[in-house]
Amino acid sequence: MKTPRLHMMMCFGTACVASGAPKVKEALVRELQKHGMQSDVALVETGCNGFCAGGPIITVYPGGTFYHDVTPHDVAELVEEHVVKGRPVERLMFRHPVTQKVIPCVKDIPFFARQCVRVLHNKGRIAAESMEEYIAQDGYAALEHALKMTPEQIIDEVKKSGLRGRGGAGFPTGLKWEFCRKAAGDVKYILCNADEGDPGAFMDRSLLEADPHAVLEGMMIGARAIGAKEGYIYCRAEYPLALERLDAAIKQCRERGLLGKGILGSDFDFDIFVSQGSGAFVCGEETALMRSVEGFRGEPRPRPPFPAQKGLWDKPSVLNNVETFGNIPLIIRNGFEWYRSVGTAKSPGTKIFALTGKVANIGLVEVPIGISLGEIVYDIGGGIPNGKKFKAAQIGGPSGGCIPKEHLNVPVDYETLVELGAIMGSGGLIVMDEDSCMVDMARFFLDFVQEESCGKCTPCRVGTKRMLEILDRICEGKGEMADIDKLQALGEQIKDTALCGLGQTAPNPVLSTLRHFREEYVAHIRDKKCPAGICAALVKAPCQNACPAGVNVPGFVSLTGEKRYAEALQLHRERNPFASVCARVCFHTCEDKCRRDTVDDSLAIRQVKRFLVEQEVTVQVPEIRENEVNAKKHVAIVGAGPAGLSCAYFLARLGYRPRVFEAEPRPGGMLVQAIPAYRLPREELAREVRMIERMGVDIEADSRLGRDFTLKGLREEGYEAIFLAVGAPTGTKLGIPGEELQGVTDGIRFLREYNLRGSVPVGKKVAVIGGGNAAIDAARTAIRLGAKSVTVLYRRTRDEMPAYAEEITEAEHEGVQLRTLIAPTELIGKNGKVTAVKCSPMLLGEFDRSGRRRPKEKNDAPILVEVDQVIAAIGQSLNASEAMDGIQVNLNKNGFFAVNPTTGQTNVEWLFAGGDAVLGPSSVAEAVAAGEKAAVGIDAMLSGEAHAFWREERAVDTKFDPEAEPVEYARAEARLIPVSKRKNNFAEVELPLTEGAATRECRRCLRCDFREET
Amino acid sequence: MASSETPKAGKISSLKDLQAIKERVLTDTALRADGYKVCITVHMGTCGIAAGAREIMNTLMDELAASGRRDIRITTSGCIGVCVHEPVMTVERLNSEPVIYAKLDANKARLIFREDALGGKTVSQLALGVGKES
Amino acid sequence: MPTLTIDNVKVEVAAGATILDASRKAGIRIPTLCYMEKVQAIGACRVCLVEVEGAKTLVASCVMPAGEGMKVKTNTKRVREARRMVVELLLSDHDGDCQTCNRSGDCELQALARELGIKEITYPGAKGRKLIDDSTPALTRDSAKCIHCRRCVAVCSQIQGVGALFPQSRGFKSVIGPAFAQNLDTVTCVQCGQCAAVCPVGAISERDQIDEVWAALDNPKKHVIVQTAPAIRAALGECFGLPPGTLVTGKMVSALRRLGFHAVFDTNFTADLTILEEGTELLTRLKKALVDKEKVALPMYTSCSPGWIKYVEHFYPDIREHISTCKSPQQMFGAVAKTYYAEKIGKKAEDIFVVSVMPCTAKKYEAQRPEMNSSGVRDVDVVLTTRELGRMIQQAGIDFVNLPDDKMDSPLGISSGAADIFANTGGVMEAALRTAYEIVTGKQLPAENLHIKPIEGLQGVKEASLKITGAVPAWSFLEGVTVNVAVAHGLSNARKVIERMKSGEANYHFVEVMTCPGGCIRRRRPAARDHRRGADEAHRRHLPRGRREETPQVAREPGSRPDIQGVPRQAARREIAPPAAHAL
Amino acid sequence: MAVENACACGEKLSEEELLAKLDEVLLEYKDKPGALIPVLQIAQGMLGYLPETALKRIALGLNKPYSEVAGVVSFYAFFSTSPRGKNVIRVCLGTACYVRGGKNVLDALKHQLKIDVGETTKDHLFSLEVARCFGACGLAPTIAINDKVYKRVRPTKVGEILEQYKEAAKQGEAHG
Repeated sequence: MKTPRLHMMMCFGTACVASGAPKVKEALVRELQKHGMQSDVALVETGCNGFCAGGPIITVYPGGTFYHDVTPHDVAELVEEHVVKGRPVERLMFRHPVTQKVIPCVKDIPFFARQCVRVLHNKGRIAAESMEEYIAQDGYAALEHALKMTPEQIIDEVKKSGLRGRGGAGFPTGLKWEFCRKAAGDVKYILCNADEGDPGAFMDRSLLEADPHAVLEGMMIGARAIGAKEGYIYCRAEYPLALERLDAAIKQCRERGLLGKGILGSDFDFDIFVSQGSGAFVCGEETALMRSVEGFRGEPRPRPPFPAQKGLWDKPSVLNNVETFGNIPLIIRNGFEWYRSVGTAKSPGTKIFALTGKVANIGLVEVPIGISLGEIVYDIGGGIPNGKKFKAAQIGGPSGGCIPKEHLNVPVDYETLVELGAIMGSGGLIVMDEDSCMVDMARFFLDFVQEESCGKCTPCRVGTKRMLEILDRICEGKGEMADIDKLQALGEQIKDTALCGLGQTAPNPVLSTLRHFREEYVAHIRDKKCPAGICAALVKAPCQNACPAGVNVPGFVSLTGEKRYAEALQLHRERNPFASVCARVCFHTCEDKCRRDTVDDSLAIRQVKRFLVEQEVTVQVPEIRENEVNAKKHVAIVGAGPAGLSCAYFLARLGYRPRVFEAEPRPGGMLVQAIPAYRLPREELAREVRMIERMGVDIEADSRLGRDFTLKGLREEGYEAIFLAVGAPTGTKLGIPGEELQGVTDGIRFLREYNLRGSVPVGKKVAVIGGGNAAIDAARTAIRLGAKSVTVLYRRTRDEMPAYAEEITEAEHEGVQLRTLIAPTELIGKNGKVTAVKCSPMLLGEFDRSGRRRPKEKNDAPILVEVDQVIAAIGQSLNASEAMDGIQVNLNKNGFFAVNPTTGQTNVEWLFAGGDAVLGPSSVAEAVAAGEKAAVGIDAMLSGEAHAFWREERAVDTKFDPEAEPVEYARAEARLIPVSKRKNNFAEVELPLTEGAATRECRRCLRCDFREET
Repeated sequence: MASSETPKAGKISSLKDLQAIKERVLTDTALRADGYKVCITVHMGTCGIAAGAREIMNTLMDELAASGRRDIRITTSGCIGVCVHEPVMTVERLNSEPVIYAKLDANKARLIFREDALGGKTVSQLALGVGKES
Repeated sequence: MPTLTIDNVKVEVAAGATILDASRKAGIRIPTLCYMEKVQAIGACRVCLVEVEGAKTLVASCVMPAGEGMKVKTNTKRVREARRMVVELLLSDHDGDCQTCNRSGDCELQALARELGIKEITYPGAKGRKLIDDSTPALTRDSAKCIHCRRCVAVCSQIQGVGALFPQSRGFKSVIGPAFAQNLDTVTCVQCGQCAAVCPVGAISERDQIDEVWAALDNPKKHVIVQTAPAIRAALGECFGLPPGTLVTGKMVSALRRLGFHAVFDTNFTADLTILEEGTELLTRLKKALVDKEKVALPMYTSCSPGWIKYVEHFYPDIREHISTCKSPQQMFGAVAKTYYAEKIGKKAEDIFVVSVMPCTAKKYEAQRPEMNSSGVRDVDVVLTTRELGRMIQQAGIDFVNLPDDKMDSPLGISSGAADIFANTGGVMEAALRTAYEIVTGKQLPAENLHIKPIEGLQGVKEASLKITGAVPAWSFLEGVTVNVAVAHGLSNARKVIERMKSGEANYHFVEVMTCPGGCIRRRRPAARDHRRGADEAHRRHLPRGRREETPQVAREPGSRPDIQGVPRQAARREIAPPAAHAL
Repeated sequence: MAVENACACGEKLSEEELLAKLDEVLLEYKDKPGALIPVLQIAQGMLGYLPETALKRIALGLNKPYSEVAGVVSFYAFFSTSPRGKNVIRVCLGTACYVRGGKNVLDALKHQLKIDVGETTKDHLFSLEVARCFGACGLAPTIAINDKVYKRVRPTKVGEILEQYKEAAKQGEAHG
């Protein structure tokens, strides 16, 4: 027999097998035979490698070249290149998710490199079914050692190690063993809980598949310590591979004398039996598990007596989980001091997590206890895919809770997690992004525990059912605000009264989401809205749900697809008058939620709209319900931005004749003051403003609150309701020395000055400070106005910039330079004029409460950026008291007006507010929504009831075949004018789609709004 | 091609038995270790294979197995562009310059393995040059 | 002997006692639902929650051992609210049609809700499945009323060893009932009614047959007579607020007459007959075995407990022959009434309607057995339980408590003292032995010769040996023979005896089996208000009454009764049912 | 987890023969502690499901009340008392699959098969079940048909997958 020169470690874990590892192996065998090299290569089937999303996985030694997503088609190339010619195949290697750089070697891949692999040290390194390979990695050395120790010494070592049960509650293992050791009786049992049933958890399965002997060895040592002669492994029937490997390993041990009588020449007799679980989550509870092994319904019984006194068949018993046993040989072999070298003082060692959900690298990770959640999610997990935002991590399964982004920085250890309302649990760690609805998530977990409740005790049997019913109601939009308190109260009571651990922790997912995401519950109940777009009853289509203004997106898209442009526009303007404006500047949250991206890419909704508005020859006035009573009522709107104008628009549709006061010479607010003309041509805005005027709205420009009129004055004039939509017009100061220097301005002032007056002083070397849209607008405006160089300074990285990605890209195309991880500390001047920005290099440190990494100073030499103009665009604020005329209006914690979120009403009955003046700088669509809500609120206050007829759902009669496969067109690309033709002027950058492209794009819509007639 | 389980498995009844298994298996699986002291690369381009690189490879693997050493790694690589000198192999000892040996046959390969890889002495009469490929 | 403090009261209890035990000792009442002293302590209902200092959660006092120095609080806001929530949750899943429920006023859940001051159900919601099980003559079940306390499961499997009832499915969908929540007639239910006896609510109850009795009483063609079992007179008073155990024989007879029964008899009359028959049968079997050397089924088991007969048919069909061929007193009465008595009063059997008032639901089933028609028609037409009779009296508007006393009718009205102890465990055997002894020796059995004592290690099984000396000539072959007897009550104990016989561990000649623990006298249910004292205590206080009535009777040995002589013996015997397929 | 009611040679055994085999198993397990659940697992493995006859036989053989056996069977999700379709489709609704759209896949399957969870199609070709977690969260959303796991299943692809099994059944009929 020839010695193989290559070892191909093929992951044969459940996930890789499911992904087709056996087919790949077949192909490899065939291909190697073709080359006559079958004896050159050892094909080793290993247990789960942990990188489950990338299966099938092959690691080739020597060298440890890591291949993922290998298909049978890749095999020929792999053999020809790597095996024959020794040239690793780059195409199949891992690429860094951000840099896209190839990382050939398994140990360098961040996913693996950042882990602390101890319990899993054999995963992927040994043949899972080989006892000898286990022995070669010092397997059974710990047993041999333990057999020379007294049971008390073993227990002492485990106690000193500080090992805590990895099954969830974290009870000290050594102490548990000691109790059982000391319990009276000759017959004792040791049991291993391998009934892992948490949704999303697969740590135990992986360990059993990858390294079954480690678990057996741990059990043997435990048996020796407590004095057991028999052990049981309770493993779920859903894990056929783990069961197969366990059976094989036990058979090997029996054959070779490691189980049976007189093990390793000692007086230790021990054997292990496998007991198959049959699908009951509650059997993870120790007393229930023992009942199940005994052949009964797996119902928990009250403790005491504890199993250590009275367990399996009423004999003293110890139950530990798979991972706990996996730790034991390490402790005995290496000693407790070594063991304690990682982890925290209270919780030494490592913990294995099954990292799943919305995270780039899904898989099995072993980390030191006490590592921060952010490190697991971002450094090991590779962050959130598809550019979505991290929302929460669910830890501990159905007994656990959610940790929101505010706590990404906390150490993951037993105590901290409990403080935050989660638990360590057995190790399921599910990452959720902005598309996860926390109410739905809580409902999901409660549904699970409800299904899995054994039904023995009242609080769990009936109480969880009642909680689920309340959650179902909330998710269906039938909840009441009192339901929140009911959930809280019932949840806390169940925790306090249920019989077993399952029941006592069952309310946790609800209580933790109530604690961290109460506002989502409120949105479901009060606003009948599921912000994440998940709860089917509240969501007609995810795009429409995501639109703050509630535009019927599938409706206008499908109408556009049928070339019924007027109807499409009319439908759009039912909820949002600014079709043309939004076609250009909308944040298009609708596209972020578009389900088409599960097929290929989201629909280009904004571009469809851009094409659509292009088809409008004359603007049609929408349906107006004339009303003589309303027409006589006086309503004033302060501020002619999108919020104010929308409020006027919707009031006019109800027959009111509101009057709008605008401080600046032209209506439009930020649309005209801040957004540059190359993004929003002035005529487009003017057309839609004219439409509103034609509906009976008066706009009085150059009329500033506090200067030209006062609120009290308006009241005296007979205005019965006033809507404040004054925006957030003041730029935030940098708060560093030198801000008073000449050449220093703020972004909003800079843009306003140019946009309203047509000129603004621009330097040659301009620095823009900030990363939002205002910063990018200022930068691109400066370039157009002739600045030689424009540099955007931002203290975090490009990924964290709040500005649109496409705007940043276009800015760069136009010559704007981006310098990230740099924070201005001082503006330096000469003769009163700014000459340089002194900056500190930054690096990303811990996670802050927004879930982003907080920049911190790098302690490098400061950087001087030479400038002659500085535009600070780091935020906007409202100086509320300025114009309030002594009227006491409540403000929120950010210094904006506090209002009733459904009506926009302030604490002063006749005073309403909305838009940026309430939310801070926000989007046009949000402003439209705020205006609409205020219009409805004002009408309700004046008339006693709401008449928002436009909110009624209207069926769209476009054709749709639900059976048809989605059309296979790719997403339409935007057409832009070349940089050279736009860099020096304010011509609109983006061109509309052609009719063909636009209507084809419309047909890409999956019509999530479609409901079968029932 | 299967894993390293031996069919004639006896009872394990002492530390000695465990150690014996460990020694044997570690030799068999030495390839998977991270560190190594000597790296031998056989250049197996089309020309190399035609010139007999396979035989060289087999010889080296046999030698390696016989030596019981776990810190020597034998790998392959593609053609290095000195086709006239094929078969060619490179021996690189830790902390010293790699040496390219050319126009090999089984005997030469065996000699180089013993002298250079095991003995630490460059077999200068067979060396084509010193330095990395490419 | 841990000492603990409960609500600031110091109390010392025996090792192994629970907090509930301790609090009872301290005179502090903790409500319970699923708990049954000595039978079930599973901490399932969570009504008995208390606060223990240092414990993370509330604990169920029925299962939590009392610990040294423990500080327990039973009446804090936390405890009160938790108990209230538990009961509210139970109510939210309970088919609460109290107005029409036959347990209204006698319902532990209702009492508890009132006691805890529940005014609304905070968390209403969907209720569990409503399955009405009408499949057996004795019992009706309504799953929608079940509160999952599992008392029925405990008595059915642990006490009776029958195992007809178990939790099915799990969680909210779970149902306590026979296999796969189907009907009782699909499983080996012996219809003993223990489940109904312990059910705290109206989920399992005896089949209500009051209307059938009213119909008969209203039918002018029918001569309606009633027999009452001895246990009734000590229990009926409770339906009218009298203290448990009050003897109300005279008032009962008055009430029955006012209800319209044409004659009121005492089942004891035929109990004497049973004893006579059974004693003779035993002697006959012994004779066949010892003298004629015939193969004969020994031991002989008693036959008066219908649950036991059904149990044998279900589980041990091979020992059917061992059961005495005597009918139970109830059925003997029915047969005698429709033959001997019918003839005496000159009526046809079909014109007589026999009602029994029995403490036992299985009697309803027994009356329906196909072989129980010696008279050519059904021997006993309707069996009422004590509670049904109580309800009838209430429905008739009779002021029970203030009724004058009346006497039973002759000739079937009086009985020996032997029959009076019949209802207690060991009673049938003792009476039968006394009869047999007197037949064999012509002398009364000296009481001190009979030492029935528990078999060590076997709870609920007692045994005795009786050496026969001084036999009269006709029975001389029994001289010097030692008769081994055993007494078992509760079917799981009966099983032990059978198994001991099968394994050769024991060799009995005569075995008495009563389906219910303690015998018929103890099978009745304590009223709801007793739960505050503990069900077992209530039972204890009922126990002596059955025996108390023993003394005033005329004769101790039924054979000496003059009135029994004329009764046709064939009416006393039953046919043994053909071997039924082992109908699980 | 194979629940085919055939032995390795592919020969189908009659129910009588299977029950006889069950009796052998019962004899072997009769006096073992905790025998009930393993016996039920074996019985389901042999018969494909747990019919009443088998359960009553098990109750007798292990000397347990039938109601208790039924209580155990109905407690564990793994046991089934009705025959399942030729192909058992299990949709994973573990968290990872759920957040990645498992529910939509399930809806699509229900729609296509016109059955609800726990039901079998009229032609006995498919049974639809939900599973908690296959432990293959990296591949979410997943479904398993018999023992084959399909990864990253989209509602729109469900039809295609089912078609393979319908086709296979037709071929089987043609040959058999």
